[in-house]
Amino acid sequence: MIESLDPGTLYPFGGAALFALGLHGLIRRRHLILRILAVNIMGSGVFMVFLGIAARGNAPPDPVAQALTLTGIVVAVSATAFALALTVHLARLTGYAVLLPGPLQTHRDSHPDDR
Amino acid sequence: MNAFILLGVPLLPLLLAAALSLRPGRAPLRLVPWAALPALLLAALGPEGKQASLPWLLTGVELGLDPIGRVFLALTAGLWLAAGVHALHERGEDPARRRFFVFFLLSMAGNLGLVLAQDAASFYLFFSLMSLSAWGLVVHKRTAEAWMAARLYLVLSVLGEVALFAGLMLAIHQAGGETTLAAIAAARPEGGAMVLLVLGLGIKAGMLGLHFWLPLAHPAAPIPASAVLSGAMIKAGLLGWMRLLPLDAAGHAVLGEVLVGLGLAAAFLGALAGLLQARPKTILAYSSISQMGLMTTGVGLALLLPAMREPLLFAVALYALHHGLAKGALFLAVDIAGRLPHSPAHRYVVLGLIVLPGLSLAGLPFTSGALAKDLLKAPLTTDSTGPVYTLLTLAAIGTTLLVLRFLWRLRRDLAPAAAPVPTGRWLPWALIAAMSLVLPAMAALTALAAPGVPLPGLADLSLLWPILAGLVLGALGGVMLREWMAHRLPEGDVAVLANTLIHATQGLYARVSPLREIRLHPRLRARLRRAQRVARHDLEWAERHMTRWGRLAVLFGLSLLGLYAAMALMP
Amino acid sequence: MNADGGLLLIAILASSLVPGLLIFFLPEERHGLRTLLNLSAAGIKLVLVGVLLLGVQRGETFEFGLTLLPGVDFVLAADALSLLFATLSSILWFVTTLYAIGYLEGSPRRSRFFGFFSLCVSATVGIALSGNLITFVIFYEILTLATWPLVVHRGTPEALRAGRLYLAYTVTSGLVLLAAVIALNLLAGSQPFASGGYLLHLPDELHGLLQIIGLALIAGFAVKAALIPLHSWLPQAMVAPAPVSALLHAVAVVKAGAFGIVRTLNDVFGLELAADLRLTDVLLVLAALTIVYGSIQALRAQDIKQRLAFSTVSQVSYIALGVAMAGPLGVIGGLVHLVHQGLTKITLFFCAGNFAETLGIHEIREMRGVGRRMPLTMAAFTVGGLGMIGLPPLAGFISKWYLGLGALEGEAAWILGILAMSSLLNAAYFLPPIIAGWMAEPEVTRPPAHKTRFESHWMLLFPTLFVAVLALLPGLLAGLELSPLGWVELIVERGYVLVPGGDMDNGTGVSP
Amino acid sequence: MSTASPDTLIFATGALAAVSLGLPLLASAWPWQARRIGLLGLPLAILGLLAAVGLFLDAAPGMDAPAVRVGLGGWEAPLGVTLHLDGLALAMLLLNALVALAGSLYARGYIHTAAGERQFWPLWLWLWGGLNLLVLSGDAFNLFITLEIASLSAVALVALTGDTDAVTGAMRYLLINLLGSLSFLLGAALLYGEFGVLDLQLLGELADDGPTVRMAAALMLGGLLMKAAVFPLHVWLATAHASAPAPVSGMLSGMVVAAMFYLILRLWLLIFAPLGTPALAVLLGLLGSAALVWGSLQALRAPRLKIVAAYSTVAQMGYITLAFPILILHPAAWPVVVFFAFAHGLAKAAVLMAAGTVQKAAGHDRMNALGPVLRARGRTVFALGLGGISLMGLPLTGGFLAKYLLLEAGLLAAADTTTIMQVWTALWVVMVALGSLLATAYILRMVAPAFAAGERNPGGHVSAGMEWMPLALAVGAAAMGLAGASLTGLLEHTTVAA
Repeated sequence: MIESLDPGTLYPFGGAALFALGLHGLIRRRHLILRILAVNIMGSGVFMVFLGIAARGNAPPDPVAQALTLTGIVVAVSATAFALALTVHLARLTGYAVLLPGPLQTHRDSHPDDR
Repeated sequence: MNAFILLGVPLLPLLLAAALSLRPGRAPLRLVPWAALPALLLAALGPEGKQASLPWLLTGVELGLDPIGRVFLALTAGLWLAAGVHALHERGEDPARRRFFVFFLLSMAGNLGLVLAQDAASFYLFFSLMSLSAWGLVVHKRTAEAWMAARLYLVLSVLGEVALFAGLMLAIHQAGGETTLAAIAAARPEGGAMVLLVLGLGIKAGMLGLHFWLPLAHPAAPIPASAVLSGAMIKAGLLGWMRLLPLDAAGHAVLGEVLVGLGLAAAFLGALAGLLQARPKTILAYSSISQMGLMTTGVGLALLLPAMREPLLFAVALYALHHGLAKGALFLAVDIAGRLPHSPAHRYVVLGLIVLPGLSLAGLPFTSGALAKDLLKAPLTTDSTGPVYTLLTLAAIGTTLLVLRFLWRLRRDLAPAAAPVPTGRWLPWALIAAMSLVLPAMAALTALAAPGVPLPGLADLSLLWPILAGLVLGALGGVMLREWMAHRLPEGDVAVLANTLIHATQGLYARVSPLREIRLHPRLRARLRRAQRVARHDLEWAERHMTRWGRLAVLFGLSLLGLYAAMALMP
Repeated sequence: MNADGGLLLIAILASSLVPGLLIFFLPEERHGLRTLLNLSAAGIKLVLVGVLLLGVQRGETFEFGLTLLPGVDFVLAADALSLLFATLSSILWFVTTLYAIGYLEGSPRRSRFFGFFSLCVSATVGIALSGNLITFVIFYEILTLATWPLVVHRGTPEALRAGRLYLAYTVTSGLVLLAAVIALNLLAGSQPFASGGYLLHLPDELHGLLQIIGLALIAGFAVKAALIPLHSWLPQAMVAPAPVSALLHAVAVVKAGAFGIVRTLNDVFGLELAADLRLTDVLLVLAALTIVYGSIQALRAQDIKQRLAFSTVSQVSYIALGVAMAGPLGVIGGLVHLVHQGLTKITLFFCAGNFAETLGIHEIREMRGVGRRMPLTMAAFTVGGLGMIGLPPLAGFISKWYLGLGALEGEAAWILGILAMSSLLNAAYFLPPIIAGWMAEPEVTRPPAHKTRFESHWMLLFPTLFVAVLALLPGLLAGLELSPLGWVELIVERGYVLVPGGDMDNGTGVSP
Repeated sequence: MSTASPDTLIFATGALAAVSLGLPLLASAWPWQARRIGLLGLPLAILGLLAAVGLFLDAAPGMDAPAVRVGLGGWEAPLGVTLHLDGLALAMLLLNALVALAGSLYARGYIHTAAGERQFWPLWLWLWGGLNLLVLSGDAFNLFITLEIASLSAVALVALTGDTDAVTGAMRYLLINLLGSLSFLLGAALLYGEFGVLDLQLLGELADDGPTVRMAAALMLGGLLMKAAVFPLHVWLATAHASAPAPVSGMLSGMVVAAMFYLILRLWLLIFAPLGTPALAVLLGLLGSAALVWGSLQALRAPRLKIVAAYSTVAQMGYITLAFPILILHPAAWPVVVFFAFAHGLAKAAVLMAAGTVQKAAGHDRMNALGPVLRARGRTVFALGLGGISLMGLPLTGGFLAKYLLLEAGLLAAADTTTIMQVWTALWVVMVALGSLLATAYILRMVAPAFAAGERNPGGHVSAGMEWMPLALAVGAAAMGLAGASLTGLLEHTTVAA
């Protein structure tokens, strides 16, 4: 029981769970902000897996994985910033912070639940 | 050098025809008949067996002049010359005379070339040139009757040509690729080749069963054209037989019997059908069919009695010469009859010259007919061909009756000439009519000069009694059977059947056309278009449906699982 | 591979490709320069092909190679057979360019027309000069691409529909061909054309596969050769302007298909192997059916160009028939018909174009009495028509003559029957227009569109007459050395492994 | 020139990486000079690249390992970030350079507002730089980083016009990219967790076919397939294209999608090849065939020219997906993927830029109203047609060579496998043939109005660059037909897992 709580195994499984949770959120939620949050959750899930790997065994945590996680976080932050900027711009343009279906159909039937 | 002389004979009329059609203005019409002069000179003076091979022309053309060829050349050249001069005047004021003379020259070239041709390709070339351009002569007057006759003539001559082509192909194959006529004949064409050759040439020779275009074509064509058609052109079929059929030492019993049978049947039936005709030119047409029957019998006999083939073939050739000239004279006579001279003395001479070729046909002693019939019957003394001998003499009765019928029908058209008849119109006719006497005289002179040649029995009894019997029957027939003679046999007898056949096929073809190009049924095409529209709409809906973000993420999840499953779980 | 030889081949190709590309970028109103470019290109090509002709006759070899991919090389080579087709297309291109200039006077989009026209010819000559099967298929497809814009040149909805149909047929055939060529390449490696075929060394159990490949190749080429049932694009493509249907649909495109079949049977499989695989029998039956079917359909067609199109469908199968007979005489007949049919058919199409352009005649019915007003064109039509029927001394007769002998040499007398029947049918649909043209009274007298010194625009009339003479000469002077027949006999002597039992009439049934 | 010693090659690789990073940085620093930097820098970079290719081809035979490996900052493989230059990388760099150069010259005329230029050029150089680095990078994490750079700059370029459609399309594309990158990262993490090393070559040696490697493969391939717009996950491509500026959609369809397939191929050759089970072959085959048919049908239906081109990309990507099942059976045929990427890249960029020119001239790109403009602009239609011919795979174009190789590989693969796989492979071959038929249909739909009769008006003014660049690219795609042998030669020096 104890070993199962050891960070080497707990974090990877926790990370995987977070990844799946984030994916589910991405599917269910329609509001863009919530979708960006879901993506961040998935990101943090991946970073937890990395940290879990770094903390395996009782040796001091492996520095490479930590470096990678830091870089990953930096990338995630910049991507989220960009996404938020786009959402704000979209909200200013369309009044909704929701993805309207693309210009595929000829006429503009922007049906609300058709996001 | 001689190659170009021989080639020149058929080439001259061709060049003249080209000149005529290209420069309509200055009509070199005067020269038209004289295009046949070199051929006549060649026939008279040309040295024996002159071979001229032109490898570069077509598939290697061989031209040459053998004894039989010489006789046919003399006949063809002489008749075309006479008919040409006559046509100059007869067609004098016809507006479309230029077109008539172009076709006239083309047929002449074909006919002359045909006689000289020694190889299959050139024989077929000249044969089809003659056949097709003769169509132009038949249709010249462009009356309804002329169109109908010409169409039948064209259908039959095209069939004849294709049959001849196929026959030549088979024969050449059997001769191992050799294309000269001599080699083909030597290789004795068998089975399909022989049948096709006989039929192909038979159509042109007016063989029984394939003869029905003749009685329609002759009355439709202008007089000089039908003179040449009947006198020289149908002889081409006969010459073709003599060149291609296996007339060598072995002969061919079966073919011989068939030809003799067909020949005699044609002789009698032709005469009978001729009697029931009204127009003089149709009667002469049937007389040609009957006379060609006799010549076919001659060829048949040459096949049956290979020992006697040289004299028989020479006899057939001479018979063809005699018949050609006599028939040509009779055809021209139809025109002359309408333009008799005023002074009684001249009129009697003209009437005499009209009657002379007819009697010569019947075989009157001291005429070319007697000479030809005697030569034809001389080799038949042996008993094996007994019945043929008697039948030949009986045929003379038929011919006499036919000639009397012709003269009787011609009597109604006799009329004094309205305008003075130019010499060019009556002279050629008079010359070839006189040949009926000149020929036997020449034959007698050559017999006296050269001891080897036997004196021709010009006054044989067997020639005389058929004519007398014919005269008696004619007189009786004229009195008693007037009403029987009244009802007419439709001209060309079997032709009526052939025409209906042609109409039927055209009608059938137009109505029943299973082979229409596959066109989609309009209803089917409409349904197809609607299906397209529906598909277009569904595609757009499906695409928009997939674009919804939620579904995309689900699809992503599914594809991740699918990939993992494919890699991990499957074998 | 001598370098200068290869250069000559490239020069021949470039002589129509480069001017073509230049013409594309020529503004529409520069008529003089365009005509100059066109005619000089055609002239140069004619001269170069002439040089090549003499070279090949002397027995020199010309070759040009380029590897596209490892195991796939683009080879140009000139042997006697390729010269036959190359000479035909370059001569006829010169004449048709003149005709097209006259025909399209005053019509729009001529730069585009002549651009694609030159591309077509370079593709055709490419097909003639290709040294192996992959190069052949490459040019075969380029020909499709170059001819499509010409078919739809007029831009009418029917033209576009015909274009779609044409593209559907030819692209599919291209795919089938490509698959077959790749399979062959895998089996036997990238081999150049070798008379007598290069598949003889393959083991016997591969014969089943070779049969499938062979049938695929024949089917692929049959589309362009308009064999049954893949022919229906040709009558539809008659919507194209007259010079296109004359040069391309009667000569270049259709011949490319027939030439493909000849190359496949002779230089890929070799006649012997083709006979063992029964490819020749399949082709024989197919060609015979097409001959009869084409003629029957031609009999029904009322539009002149439709009738000529169906006649082309029937006549091109003569070539396939000839080659499929596998005997030397049959092959001679087939190959020589490749040239004769081209010459005769282009005459007929030029005449049809003349009638349409000068008097607005499109139907056979309207041809009554046309001989009086356009005698020279009618004379050319008559020469063409009689040539098609196969009457001596025209070119058609010579090929029919050798095909007949070839049929009997291969102990297949029924083919002679087919030839005879086809001649009858040809007569049935060519004689009526000729008769109506000369003899019949014209129904309605229509004054010619624009007064010209001759009966029609000189640029339309002189090519027609020139080509009519060309349709007469090969028949008349067939015995000459440089006549099509003489050249084909040179091909057969030089190239063919003759099926035993077939003896040449001049006794030179020699294997290579 | 004597054979270049290995260290000059190392210098060349480093230089390439430096330039790919340096130019975008420079452009971002001075945005108002960005246009000049781009127009001067790109040609120089390309000259350098050509020199590098020359050097590489001379030296390659001499070197034992086919690739040039450079540890950045002196840190060697297991720890440091390594650059990996081999034949495959050079080919992709070449393609990148060609399309980028053409796009830049085209963009010169296309974007002429000062603001537009200030925004466009930096992002354009970042996209080009990102793709170059992606091709050069040799370890999994570095791939993730460069993937992000390229994707984010692509999304930004799509959103450039700023109207609702563009931003919506960009947003959707961004979410797709994030999803794909994260799953790629998770895959990389699992690999690192299992083997403790991130360098691809070392991973190639260590990798067995355990469950974690399969999971990592599924995640990484799934992410990349989505970013490569393969069938079920292709919807973002059409919306992204609909409103993106022409050079961007040219680069997007031509290069970004092809780079994703490059990545899949690289991972496949080095690590995931042993995982190629028949079931995977069938799955990928089905996906590919579905992409071919669906993309073509949508292209036949799409109302606008640029969307037809977009769906044509989806269809053509189906071809590459179809190549993988054949690779599983016949591994030696992997250059097919590069040939397709190359041919499609050039041809599709030409078609999209031509479409851009037509849209600029006509003011819209509704297919049924483009007749007059198409009829008036012969050069653009010729580019459209020539590019289309390469997409159809008709002779003497790049597409033809690619189709030839694919069919050849298919027939070879069908020759020596179990009967079931033979049936499947035969199906793939038939689908390839069907694909080029469908391609003919939708290319004809684009080109046919130009040949229909009707009035012509050239529409608005279009700069010379926009007239000639599509034609140049189309001619390039056609000329590639003659350059097949040299491309194969280049690809021979590629590291393939033992």
